[in-house]
Amino acid sequence: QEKLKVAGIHASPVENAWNSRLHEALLAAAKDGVIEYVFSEGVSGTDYPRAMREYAEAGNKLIVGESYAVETEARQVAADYPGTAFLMGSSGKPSGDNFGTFGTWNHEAAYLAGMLAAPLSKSGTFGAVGAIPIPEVNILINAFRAGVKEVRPDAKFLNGFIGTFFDPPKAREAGLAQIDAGADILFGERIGTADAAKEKGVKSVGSLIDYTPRYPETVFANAMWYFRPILDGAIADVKAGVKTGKDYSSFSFMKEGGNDIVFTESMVDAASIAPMEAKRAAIKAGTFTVPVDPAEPT
Amino acid sequence: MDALDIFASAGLWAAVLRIATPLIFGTLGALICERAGVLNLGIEGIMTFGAMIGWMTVYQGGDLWLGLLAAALGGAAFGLLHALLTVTLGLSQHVTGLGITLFASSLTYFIFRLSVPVSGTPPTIVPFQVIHIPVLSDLPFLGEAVFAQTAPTYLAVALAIVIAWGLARTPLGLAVRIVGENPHAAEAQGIDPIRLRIGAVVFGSALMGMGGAFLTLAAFNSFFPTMVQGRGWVCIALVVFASWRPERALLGALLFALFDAYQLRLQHIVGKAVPYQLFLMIPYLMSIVALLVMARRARVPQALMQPFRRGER
Amino acid sequence: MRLERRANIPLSLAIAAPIGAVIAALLLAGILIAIAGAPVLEAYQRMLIGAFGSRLSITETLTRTTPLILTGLAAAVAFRARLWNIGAEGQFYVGALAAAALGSEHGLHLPSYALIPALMVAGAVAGAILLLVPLALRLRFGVDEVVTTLLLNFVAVLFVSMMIEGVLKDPLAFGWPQSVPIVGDASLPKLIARSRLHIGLLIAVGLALLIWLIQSRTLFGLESRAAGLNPSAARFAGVSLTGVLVKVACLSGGLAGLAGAIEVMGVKGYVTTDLSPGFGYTGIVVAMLAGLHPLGVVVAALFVATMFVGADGMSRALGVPSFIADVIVSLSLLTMLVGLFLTSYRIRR
Amino acid sequence: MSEPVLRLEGITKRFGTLTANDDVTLELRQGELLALLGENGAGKTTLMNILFGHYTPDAGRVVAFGHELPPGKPRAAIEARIGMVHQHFALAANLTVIENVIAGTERLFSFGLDKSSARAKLKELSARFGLAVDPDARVGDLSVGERQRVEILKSLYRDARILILDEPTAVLTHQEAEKLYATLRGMAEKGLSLIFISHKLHEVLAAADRVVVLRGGKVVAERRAAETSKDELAELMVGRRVARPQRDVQAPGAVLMRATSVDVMSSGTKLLSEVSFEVRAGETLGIIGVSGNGQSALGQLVSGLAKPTEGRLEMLGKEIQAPSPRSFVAAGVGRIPEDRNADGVVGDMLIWENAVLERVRGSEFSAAGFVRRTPSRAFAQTVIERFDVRGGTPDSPIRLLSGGNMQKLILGRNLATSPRILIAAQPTRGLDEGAVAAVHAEILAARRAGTAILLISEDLDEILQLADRVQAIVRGRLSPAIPIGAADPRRLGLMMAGVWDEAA
Ligand SMILES: Nc1ncnc2c1ncn2[C@@H]1O[C@H](COP(=O)(O)OP(=O)(O)OP(=O)(O)O)[C@@H](O)[C@H]1O
Ligand SMILES: Nc1ncnc2c1ncn2[C@@H]1O[C@H](COP(=O)(O)OP(=O)(O)OP(=O)(O)O)[C@@H](O)[C@H]1O
Ligand SMILES: [Mg+2]
Ligand SMILES: [Mg+2]
Repeated sequence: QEKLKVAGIHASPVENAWNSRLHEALLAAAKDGVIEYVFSEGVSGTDYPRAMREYAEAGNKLIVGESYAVETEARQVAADYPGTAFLMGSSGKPSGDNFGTFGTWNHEAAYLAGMLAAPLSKSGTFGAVGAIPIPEVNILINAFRAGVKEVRPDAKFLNGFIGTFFDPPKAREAGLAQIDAGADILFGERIGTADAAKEKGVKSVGSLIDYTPRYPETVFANAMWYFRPILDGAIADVKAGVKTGKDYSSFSFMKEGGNDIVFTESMVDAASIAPMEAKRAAIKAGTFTVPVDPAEPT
Repeated sequence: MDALDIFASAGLWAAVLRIATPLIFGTLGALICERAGVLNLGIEGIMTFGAMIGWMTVYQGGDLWLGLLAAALGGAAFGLLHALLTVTLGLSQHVTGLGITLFASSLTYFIFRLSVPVSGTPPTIVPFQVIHIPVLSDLPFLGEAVFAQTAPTYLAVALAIVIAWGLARTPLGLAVRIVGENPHAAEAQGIDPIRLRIGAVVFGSALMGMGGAFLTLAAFNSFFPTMVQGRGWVCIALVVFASWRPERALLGALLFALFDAYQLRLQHIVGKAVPYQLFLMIPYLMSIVALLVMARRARVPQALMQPFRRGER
Repeated sequence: MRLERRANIPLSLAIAAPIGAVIAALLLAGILIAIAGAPVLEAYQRMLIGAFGSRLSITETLTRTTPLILTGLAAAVAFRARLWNIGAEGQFYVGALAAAALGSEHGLHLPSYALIPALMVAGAVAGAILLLVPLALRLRFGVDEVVTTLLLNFVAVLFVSMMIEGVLKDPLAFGWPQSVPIVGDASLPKLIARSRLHIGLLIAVGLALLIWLIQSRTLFGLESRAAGLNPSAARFAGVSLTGVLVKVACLSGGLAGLAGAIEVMGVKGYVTTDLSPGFGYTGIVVAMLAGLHPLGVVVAALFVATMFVGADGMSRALGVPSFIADVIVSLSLLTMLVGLFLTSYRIRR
Repeated sequence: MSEPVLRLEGITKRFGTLTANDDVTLELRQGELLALLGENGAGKTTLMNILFGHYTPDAGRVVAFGHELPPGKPRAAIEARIGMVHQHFALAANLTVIENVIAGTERLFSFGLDKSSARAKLKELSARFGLAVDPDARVGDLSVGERQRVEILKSLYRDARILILDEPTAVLTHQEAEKLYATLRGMAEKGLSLIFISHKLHEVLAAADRVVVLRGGKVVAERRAAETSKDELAELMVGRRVARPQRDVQAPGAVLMRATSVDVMSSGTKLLSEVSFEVRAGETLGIIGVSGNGQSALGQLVSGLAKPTEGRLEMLGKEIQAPSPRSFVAAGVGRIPEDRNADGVVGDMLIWENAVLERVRGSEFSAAGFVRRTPSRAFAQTVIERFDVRGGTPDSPIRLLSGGNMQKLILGRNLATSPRILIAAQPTRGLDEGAVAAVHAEILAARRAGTAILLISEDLDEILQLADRVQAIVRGRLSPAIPIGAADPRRLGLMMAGVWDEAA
């Protein structure tokens, strides 16, 4: 079977947790022999549309990336290259036949992590560090809180936004500030948060990627997000020659394998595992829906 | 907790020292360059390179102190480049500086990408740990607020004091000052302005490199491209705020760090009622106001940005 | 080693130096390309293709040239009059913000032929105001503008960030910090369909010509040149230095602000804090490479854009880390500075 | 006298195509006071800069106390106990006296910087040589004379045995200069050897033991001070006898310019105080003074650059309400600035641009905001022809002109429009005799044509030759005018020192 030519365009360097999820899934697909993968990273907003056009002209059939900073222009490019499918992380809607979008939905896993986190706190105060209050981040943090609240309705929450995506030392400072203010569980949307927890000997939850190997004593659970189902969905559509201008976000759901919780059993309250697993099954079965709340947490 | 209680928490003050540390290094570095008459806008790039090379050294198995040294040497190397162009050849300092920043940071990312092909989050090292100082660290409040730092933080504060003393009280310091005020006067006293300026820029840039390395060797444990996040520019502003005095540079860095640490804590209380950007603007606005206040007193090194070419009038 | 100023610049050297500088930069970058494991000669060829090899690359190179001409002119007119405006980046952003705010749904409601010029003026005015502040500090208190204009860049970007997370935030952008978009009537017509190239290029080149005309033919040109070359002689001759500086600041800040407005109206459609990959700073580089000559700015802007777009394309084609593009641009700046220096100085012994 | 302590052998120095020093050989003996003389640009400063190591010579060597000095190393010269007082002071204004003095005296990498013993040594030197100055004062706050003392103390502090002084009296009052020479003589008696440069021939004759004259970079003569005269030295410097034009007697007309009790302040200090004078048509009023006494401020006042803070300034019978260069030019005032390179021309602009810059706003040279290039070029061409400006066309950059030709162009662009009033500040500073004669001739021609001329000059001879009446300026005040017939060098000297007979 012929390999599909796929290009990735990363607005950030691929160390960035979110981009690394795309990058790793694409590398894995390439390794599996499904696609041929080339990529660019650290592509600024000014250059992004050019990179899209260059890859389109170079004969790539699917271009994966993020159009958050270039929503208008990216759709323009897609319209100019109808023969190429675009799969973009986006806050907006799909467009035309070939501009597909996806959201980053690992809130279900975050809810479950909240359930595990609830009994671990002595102070009953839970912190969270985010970059900027965009819906995807808000939904995630709010889902984590909802999970905690299900177990501990009296829980208190702290929240900090650092105003940038790329300043781990600052995320760490924000985490330390929350610990100072009494938090003893941190939800780390940003890398750097767990470092604060580790330093102060409290526990932390990771998001998007598995932080436990990096902080084995600190991160007891991670709300994982898997890009591969979205990618596979899009690849299938491209190969089938059907319309790709649609929203692929649903592949992010737990029942599609798009997000899930991973945790270290020895670090959590044994009694909390069973109820969590029950919820997990309910989510997968579709009998429980994690609330989606895009309001900025306070 | 209300907005004022924050000041009573030891954690705030510990955070202030931590956040200030890279700024202290960078500001001292920029200050030394400027006292000798050379504006070094390469700082942002030099700090980026220092952050990477310091981390890389440790990642490759080097000692933490070796990492700090590597960052200093890396900074010095870019400083030497800046000095060759602006001091030896006398090229425009601000244009060269901007060029060095672009060059140093893009080269940093390039080298980093070649040597650390990506996989998920970047690999980590074991960073500098908080040192426990007998007695001092056990003091109530003070122990937690002041004496709960990593070694480079103490080094930065010590450097500020040493440099303040050195500039005011040693022959070398006097030589640096006179070169920055009037290189012709320095030359007439048998001081070689060109060599001295090169030396000052190299040394200052080494400090900038160390400031960058603090981010990866103590404040965090891995390198991220773009992680310097404009800290270099804050340093340039702080030098002005400090009216080119090392002791005030220390103060300015701490003050700025206080705003930042406070802002992070204030969010817990009032949410984002006050845009965080206002806090981030403070160092820049502070510096402009300081310039206004000082304007009449002309504390700016008089030969700042003026090239000295031997045998030219 | 000693440096000695040349009495006059030999033409051969004036031509050879910039060429030599580019070659030197490419050779140095070649080392890095080789280290990255890519074929060096092919890389150079790919750079050329990346910049000029196709309709896409040509339009892209020219699209990138456009803001650089404007910010380059901003720096050139200011530096000519010894107004050290390092603040074009901030002026670019406030210009962009002004255009976006007034060009949005909630802004001016004008027909396209009136709206477009109005937004350009708005951008220029915003940029000019931002430069008039440090100029006023210089004229009133003697505060050097190198540092103040530099620092105001960061203030301006933070201000823009505050606005686009605040009152000017696009409610439809799902929380992303970006400004409200301009309406369709406000966007600049494309020069070539299915490309990003817009009429902003013609405006920029036209302005370069206009400024050249102003500088070489008008009273203001004569007086501002005199003020820049020898302020005290200009003052003695009755030139009002303050008047000249204010006009120059309006022109310089206005050009940088216009660059921002045009980038919004021609390319992006709204403002984010990554609207400019350092166009303001690169403008300084462009102006220096052009020897502050307005027509030279067009050539230098094209050169810088070519280097960047070519190298960027090359990195994608050969799988060299894309950071190589900035390495090549910065290297050619540094070698070019040295090259230009060697045209006016000789090194003895 | 004894052995030479210093020998310059075959020194040659070129700047591009210009040879500033051409095979210069010079000796200095122990305890000797040697004067170096020459026109502006003769190469005196260049020679001293080579001796001190600021410049590297293209050929030749410097031998001090029997040892050859490495070229281009001021440090080596200092270590050989040579000290230099620079023409343009080499001081850092923001540092204190003591810091300026001890910088570079101790090993760079040491903890030293012993200010208290330095202070003691400095005080002792001050007392011994009569050079009083506060060691802890900021140099920027010192007067010019005090700064000069700091320059000398810097050398003495380093135990200099050879002292070079480049135009030390140019900025001093008469009394200060005399005191300085007394100090220098004292130093020579204590065994120091000194070289000084001066343009003031009477000082040279009074103070020096020996005189060496440079012309065009070459040593052209050497004389014992006791065996020469002012006239001989002047001729040696210039290389020929030049006859300056003579003024003829002529009755003055109406008062065209008058100042009544004018004060000028600048950032808190009074530069001019209660200045009064009047100039009539067809008359030249000379203002003589030592630099630093307000000549520059007066020049600025009458050029429209400085505004009176008190008093009245009238021109052509009307009070000037808002003085500015433009209003002066419009009123028909021709102005020659004292520093032609700083204020007179924009070196990198073309000759025609410089010719019209002052008047370009008039309808003759511009229309609708555009410069009218044809009439502008034609005007420049007229000036070039009428005033014999050599070395360029209207389209060449003015910096290519020599000083004298530049001055002729500046004079010409003013006189070509037949001004009613001419302000000439130091019109012949730095010019050689030929050029001086030409400029003087033009000024006298303007006077004949009925122009009222205000001549500000430091040059006694110039005043005596051109002026009809003279006033002296001392510390911002003007003496009463005396007719030129009553003036002689001695009386003018006294007036410049501030001693004027109130009755005169
Ligand atoms: N650094 C330099 N670069 C180029 N030309 C120079 C330099 N220094 C001096 N000159 C030129 O060399 C010649 C001699 O200058 P120098 O300063 O030695 O004259 P001087 O005799 O000291 O004159 P003055 O009486 O005005 O001080 C002049 O024509 C001058 O323009
Ligand atoms: N800084 C400098 N660099 C290079 N050359 C210089 C410099 N200063 C002066 N010169 C050169 O020295 C020469 C003499 O200049 P200067 O102004 O002293 O003219 P001049 O000989 O005094 O003319 P005139 O006798 O007509 O007044 C000129 O050819 C000038 O180009
Ligand atoms: Mg001369
Ligand atoms: Mg001289």
